Amino acid sequence: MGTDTFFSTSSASAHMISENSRLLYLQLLRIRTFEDRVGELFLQGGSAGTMLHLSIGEEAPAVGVAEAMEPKDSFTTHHRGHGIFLARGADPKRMLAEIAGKEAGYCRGKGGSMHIADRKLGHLGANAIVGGGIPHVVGAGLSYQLLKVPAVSVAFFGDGAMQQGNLYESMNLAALWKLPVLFVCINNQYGMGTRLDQASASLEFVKRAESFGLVGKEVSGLDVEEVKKEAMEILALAREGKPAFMKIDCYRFHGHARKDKSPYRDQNEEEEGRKKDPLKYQADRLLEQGVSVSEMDSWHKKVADEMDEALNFALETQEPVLNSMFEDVYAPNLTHPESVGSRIDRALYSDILLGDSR
Amino acid sequence: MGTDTFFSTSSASAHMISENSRLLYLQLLRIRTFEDRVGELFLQGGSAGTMLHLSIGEEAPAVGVAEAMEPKDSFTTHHRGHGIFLARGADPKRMLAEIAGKEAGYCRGKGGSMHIADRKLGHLGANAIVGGGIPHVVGAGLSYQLLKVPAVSVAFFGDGAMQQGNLYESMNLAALWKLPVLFVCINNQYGMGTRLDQASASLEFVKRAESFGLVGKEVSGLDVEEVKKEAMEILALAREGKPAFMKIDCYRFHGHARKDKSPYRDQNEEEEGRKKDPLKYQADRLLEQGVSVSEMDSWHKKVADEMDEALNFALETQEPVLNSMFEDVYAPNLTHPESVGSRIDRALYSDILLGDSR
Amino acid sequence: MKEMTYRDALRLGLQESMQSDPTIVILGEEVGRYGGAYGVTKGLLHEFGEDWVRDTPISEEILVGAAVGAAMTGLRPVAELMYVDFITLAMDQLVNQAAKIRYMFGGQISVPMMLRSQGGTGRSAAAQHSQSLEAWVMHTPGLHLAMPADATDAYVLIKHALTLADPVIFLEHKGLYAQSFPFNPESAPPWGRAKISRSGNDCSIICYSRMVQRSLEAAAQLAELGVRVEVVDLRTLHPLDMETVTKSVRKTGRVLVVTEDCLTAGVSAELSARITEENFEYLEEPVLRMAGEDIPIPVAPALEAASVPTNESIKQSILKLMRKK
Amino acid sequence: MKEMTYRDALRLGLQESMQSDPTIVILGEEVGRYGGAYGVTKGLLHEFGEDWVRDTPISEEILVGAAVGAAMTGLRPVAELMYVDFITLAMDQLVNQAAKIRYMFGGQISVPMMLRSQGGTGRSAAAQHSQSLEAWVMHTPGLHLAMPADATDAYVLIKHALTLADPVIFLEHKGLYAQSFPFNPESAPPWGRAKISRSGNDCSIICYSRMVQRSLEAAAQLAELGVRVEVVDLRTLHPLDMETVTKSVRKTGRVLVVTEDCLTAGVSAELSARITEENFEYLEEPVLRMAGEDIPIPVAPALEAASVPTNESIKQSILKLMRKK
Ligand SMILES: Cc1ncc(C[n+]2csc(CCOP(=O)(O)OP(=O)(O)O)c2C)c(N)n1
Ligand SMILES: Cc1ncc(C[n+]2csc(CCOP(=O)(O)OP(=O)(O)O)c2C)c(N)n1
Ligand SMILES: [Mg+2]
Ligand SMILES: [Mg+2]
Repeated sequence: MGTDTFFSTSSASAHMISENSRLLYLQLLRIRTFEDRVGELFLQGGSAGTMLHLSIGEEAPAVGVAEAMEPKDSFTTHHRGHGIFLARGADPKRMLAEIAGKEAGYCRGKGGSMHIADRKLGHLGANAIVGGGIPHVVGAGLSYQLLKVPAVSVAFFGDGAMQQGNLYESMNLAALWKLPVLFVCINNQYGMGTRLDQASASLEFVKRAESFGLVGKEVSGLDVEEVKKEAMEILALAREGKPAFMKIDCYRFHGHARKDKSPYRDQNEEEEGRKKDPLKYQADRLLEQGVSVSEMDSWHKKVADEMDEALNFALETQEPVLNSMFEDVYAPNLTHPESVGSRIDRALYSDILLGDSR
Repeated sequence: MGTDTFFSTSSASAHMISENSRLLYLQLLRIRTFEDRVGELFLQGGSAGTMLHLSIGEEAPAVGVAEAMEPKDSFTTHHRGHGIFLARGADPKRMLAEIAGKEAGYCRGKGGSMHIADRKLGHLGANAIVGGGIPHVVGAGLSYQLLKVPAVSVAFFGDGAMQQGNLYESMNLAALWKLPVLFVCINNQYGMGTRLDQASASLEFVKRAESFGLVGKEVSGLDVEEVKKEAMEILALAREGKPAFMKIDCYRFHGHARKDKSPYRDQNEEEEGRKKDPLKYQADRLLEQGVSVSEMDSWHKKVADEMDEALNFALETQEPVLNSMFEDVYAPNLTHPESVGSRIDRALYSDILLGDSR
Repeated sequence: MKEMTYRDALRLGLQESMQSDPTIVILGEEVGRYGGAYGVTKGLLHEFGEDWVRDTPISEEILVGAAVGAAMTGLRPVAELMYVDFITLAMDQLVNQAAKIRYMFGGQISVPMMLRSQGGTGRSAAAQHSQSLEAWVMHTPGLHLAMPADATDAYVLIKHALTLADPVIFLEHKGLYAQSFPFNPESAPPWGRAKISRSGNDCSIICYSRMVQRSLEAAAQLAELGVRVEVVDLRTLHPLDMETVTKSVRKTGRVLVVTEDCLTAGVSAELSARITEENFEYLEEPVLRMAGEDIPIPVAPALEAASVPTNESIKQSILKLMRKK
Repeated sequence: MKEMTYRDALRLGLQESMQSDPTIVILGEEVGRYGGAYGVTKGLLHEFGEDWVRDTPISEEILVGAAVGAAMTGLRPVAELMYVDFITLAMDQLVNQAAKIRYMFGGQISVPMMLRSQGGTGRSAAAQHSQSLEAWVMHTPGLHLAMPADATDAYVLIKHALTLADPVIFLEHKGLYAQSFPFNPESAPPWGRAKISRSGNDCSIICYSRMVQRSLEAAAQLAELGVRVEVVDLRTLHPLDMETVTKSVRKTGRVLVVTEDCLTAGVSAELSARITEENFEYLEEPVLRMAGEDIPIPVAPALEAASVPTNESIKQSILKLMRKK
């Protein structure tokens, strides 16, 4: 479903309400609904594994920055990146199929939830190593600078990655070479069971970034419009070769991964945290602007349908064939790795020479 | 030669001059003279290899901090650490013997110039990996905290290590756990042929350290007394569990290693740089305070004798026996690694069982 | 006989070691409040307090590096890497520092630390959370390397490892934590000795960690077909007990090595090479190797399962080795 | 025939590749103004300018990580690690990223980058500057691995490697840079094929990098004693040309593998295992392995020299293998 055509059927009140506000809300909603279906996929036994990191509560950082990006811009994400990818235009069918480990998934069922990408949408990959994808945007920025591509590359990562040394090596190099790069820390307050202040002695992240020569900004992740506005400003700087850092504060509504019930968090804290709901915030704004409840319901219905369809697709589409596991290790024109079984056969029948039995 | 007894024969003018000033000068002088003998060792073909990194021009940072440390304090150094080690009480004989790869060296001829230590003097090791020894002082700080030892552990490293991610992981952990740790950056302006501003976009290192929760200080490395005073203050903080960072500016008088002629440096710059000579600075202070030229000459003579003796010792003492290479891989009570040759013999005579032919 | 899970046995070993050695400190991501990503350290924070069971930031390099420094100065740190895949971030502190410090400094400085981690497939955790990287460790002089296959060994090996004066890499398997095993520490061979987990005269399987279980299951099935397989569990890869291996190999003359790490330049290569070198004249057939395929681990469950040796594929290989297929 | 040093041949290969492929960018510590710690990139900054020959800070992880990102987005980076020992700091970007990106993302993304470095002993550079770590790379699916032994191969291999769509690890030897070799690119086998550097019927030495030279020297001395040694230079460890090896092994029936990396779980283990698996019935003797001792490299020159195979020790091993000793 292209979000560009989504409102074509919307009511006459439309002209009163900014397109932007509605679009942003729709994206928030799609992410939340998608993540919900990821949960269902798991409950139905259809997900490949349990390492499913939902971005509920973090939709505004994803959508705000993604919507501020240009089509040519590229990005990497962390393990909690479904929302960012969706906001950049991913097809929820192929996403869910990938999360289910199916052949029709974005990565042929090889990557799963934590490794998902669409090169065509500028996604250079989700990464399951905390901080692992950060250096890649520095390299991408170098490509843009040398190949004179007017694009920015954006690294999305969690507050946990603020403690990985490679972030600071990356900041220094981006600043030294004046690369079109933006570092976005989605601060959801926790890395697994560790609250940010239990992991970092100082929370002056903007000062840190500045001390490495970057432009830095701290933004609340509650209001998607605010995030987008700030992101546009800072992306404009990055595009001119002033690499930048953005810290966006939000709250991780649920556990770290699908099975974590967050026993390490205080109930009160969780309730307060969940009150900072970017969906509700944007919905309230729209209602205030005059969108009717029934219109909003119709959007919810449409999004639910879209995501149900994706879920069904993921459940029904076929598994990869076993032999596909030997593909994509090396470039397509090269031979695949020889299987262990074939090696054994050749060992026992040494007249089978290499090449006979791949 | 114990520096404590060195001045016992000094002239009657002694009471006019602070013991401290003379002691500091003597240490500076010993380092410079030692480094000079390292160069001679090389020219005489006696050094193990050519990776000899002299600390000429950087004596004041070494001596100033070392003299501010307490006997129980420990430290790690980088590859340019001869001076620091000497200032902490190392025996120049065993140092030069180690640099020559001899059995009587501090490390039995296994480590050489870049890996030299005396655990008894609190030296936890010189490191040839830029930044490699920094995390160790964090661990040592943890030991002191948990074992209630009133000591500080000090990491000495070059400006080049400011670009290694592990420094920032180290700073964060030290600050988070309030460890008695001091990070000392000896900024000699260059990492090999790269001037600091060609490696780091921002030179605000103190701000960096502060943004990780440390106390930070920037000091000139010209005046050893100043360095010592500042180091004492900051060590007192570190000792109380306020980890700290010190940047000490100086100039690398010579090339990166023994054979480097620094063609990448401007002649003018070198001349200016070498004017910032901590030895000359301290000598002038002493002369001003009334030390006579002849007294200073006598010190020079003594130090020269000490270092000549060390050089002769290093040249004459014996090589390690070949079989010692299998020692010290594992704890002394465990078997040594079996040699490749012994393996081959056992393969060809398979009745020689394991254990027969070590 | 008592039963115990692998996880509980590890915890018990850690707990008892900490009770008797007051210098042991546990460091790692989520080892404290969370109790460890796989629950091994659960409850230890409560018993020993925050000083001695310490949650660290997500900074693997300083985690291992701080352990090295602490080990040099009087503590015996146990650093937990949540997944062995993250060892990539700490290789310098492990290989260039921990492993070489005693040597570089001529024997002056000991580094009595442990690096605990877990590896292997089985949870669809994909390419960056499912590797078996023990070959890198085995290739590094100066390190000890233990890889227990059951609860008893998890317990006895961790306890002994925590008395050594050198760095020990202690690699667990994520697929074993929740499993129950007979628990009988008295029966265990000493540190550095392999164990005959099942005896037989027809052929030998040399293995460790989770592959012991799979080999035993294959062996049980093969027994019904009249093939008597001997299963040797190495327990530690450094030290490597070639004496026990040699005895088995010379008895059977037929050997299958089974490991989960990638085949090429993996542990299976070293085992195959050494067994052949030392027993060439006793071998009826070439030493065969089963191991992980030479591919990153795919996430799709069926592909993941097929990427490492299984009960069935081990059985089939033995049948081939016995020329019964 | 023309002569050229190994260093100059590498430089020529880089230079010509850069001339024909405008996306090649060189990144590394001291590669520009300094010309490379071992002088390989000297002059390239002048020819190609600061944009394309870039000095980096001392930050190995971002050096390799930035190369990965650049390779994903249109450049062909050549990242130079000054010493292969520093690969410890970049293992995550190499192993968990570069090697797995194509696979994890289902074939969508290529990473056409090169990581150049140098290893080995010979300069009394001690334990952290003298290692041979190719086994770790060989154990990692997704990477190509070239290790040229002479100037001709340095040139032809680097040129071909710079046309591949996958990450290539290109490992040079510090002891070869200054040496002159006959230079004859036309004579070189294609990428991925081993070379018979000397033919003989009595036994085969399988080797690569500097050990080729030592093996050839040993072979020349052995010829005077009437032992005709065949020396096979692998040139690339991935791909590994088992066809050429097998042909030689089946001809001679006696094999010595010679590598400089530590023996245990090193490349020599993989070669020994594979040769034996594929040629068991053709072997007169077990495949023998010579390799670096299982120790960190000591600094004392005599100890360092004795820690890896030498002309003399290779010769002695061959005599033993031929049962002449
Ligand atoms: C290098 C590395 N260390 C540890 C982990 C295990 N791990 C996965 S997610 C996570 C927490 C990450 O926290 P944060 O970066 O804040 O992201 P969030 O999960 O909050 O989105 C940890 C410790 C990992 N995947 N990679
Ligand atoms: C991790 C690592 N990268 C690169 C090197 C090579 N190298 C040795 S010294 C040096 C320069 C270090 O500069 P700095 O830290 O300022 O110390 P200085 O030599 O100026 O004392 C470099 C790049 C190394 N030894 N270790
Ligand atoms: Mg977080
Ligand atoms: Mg410097």
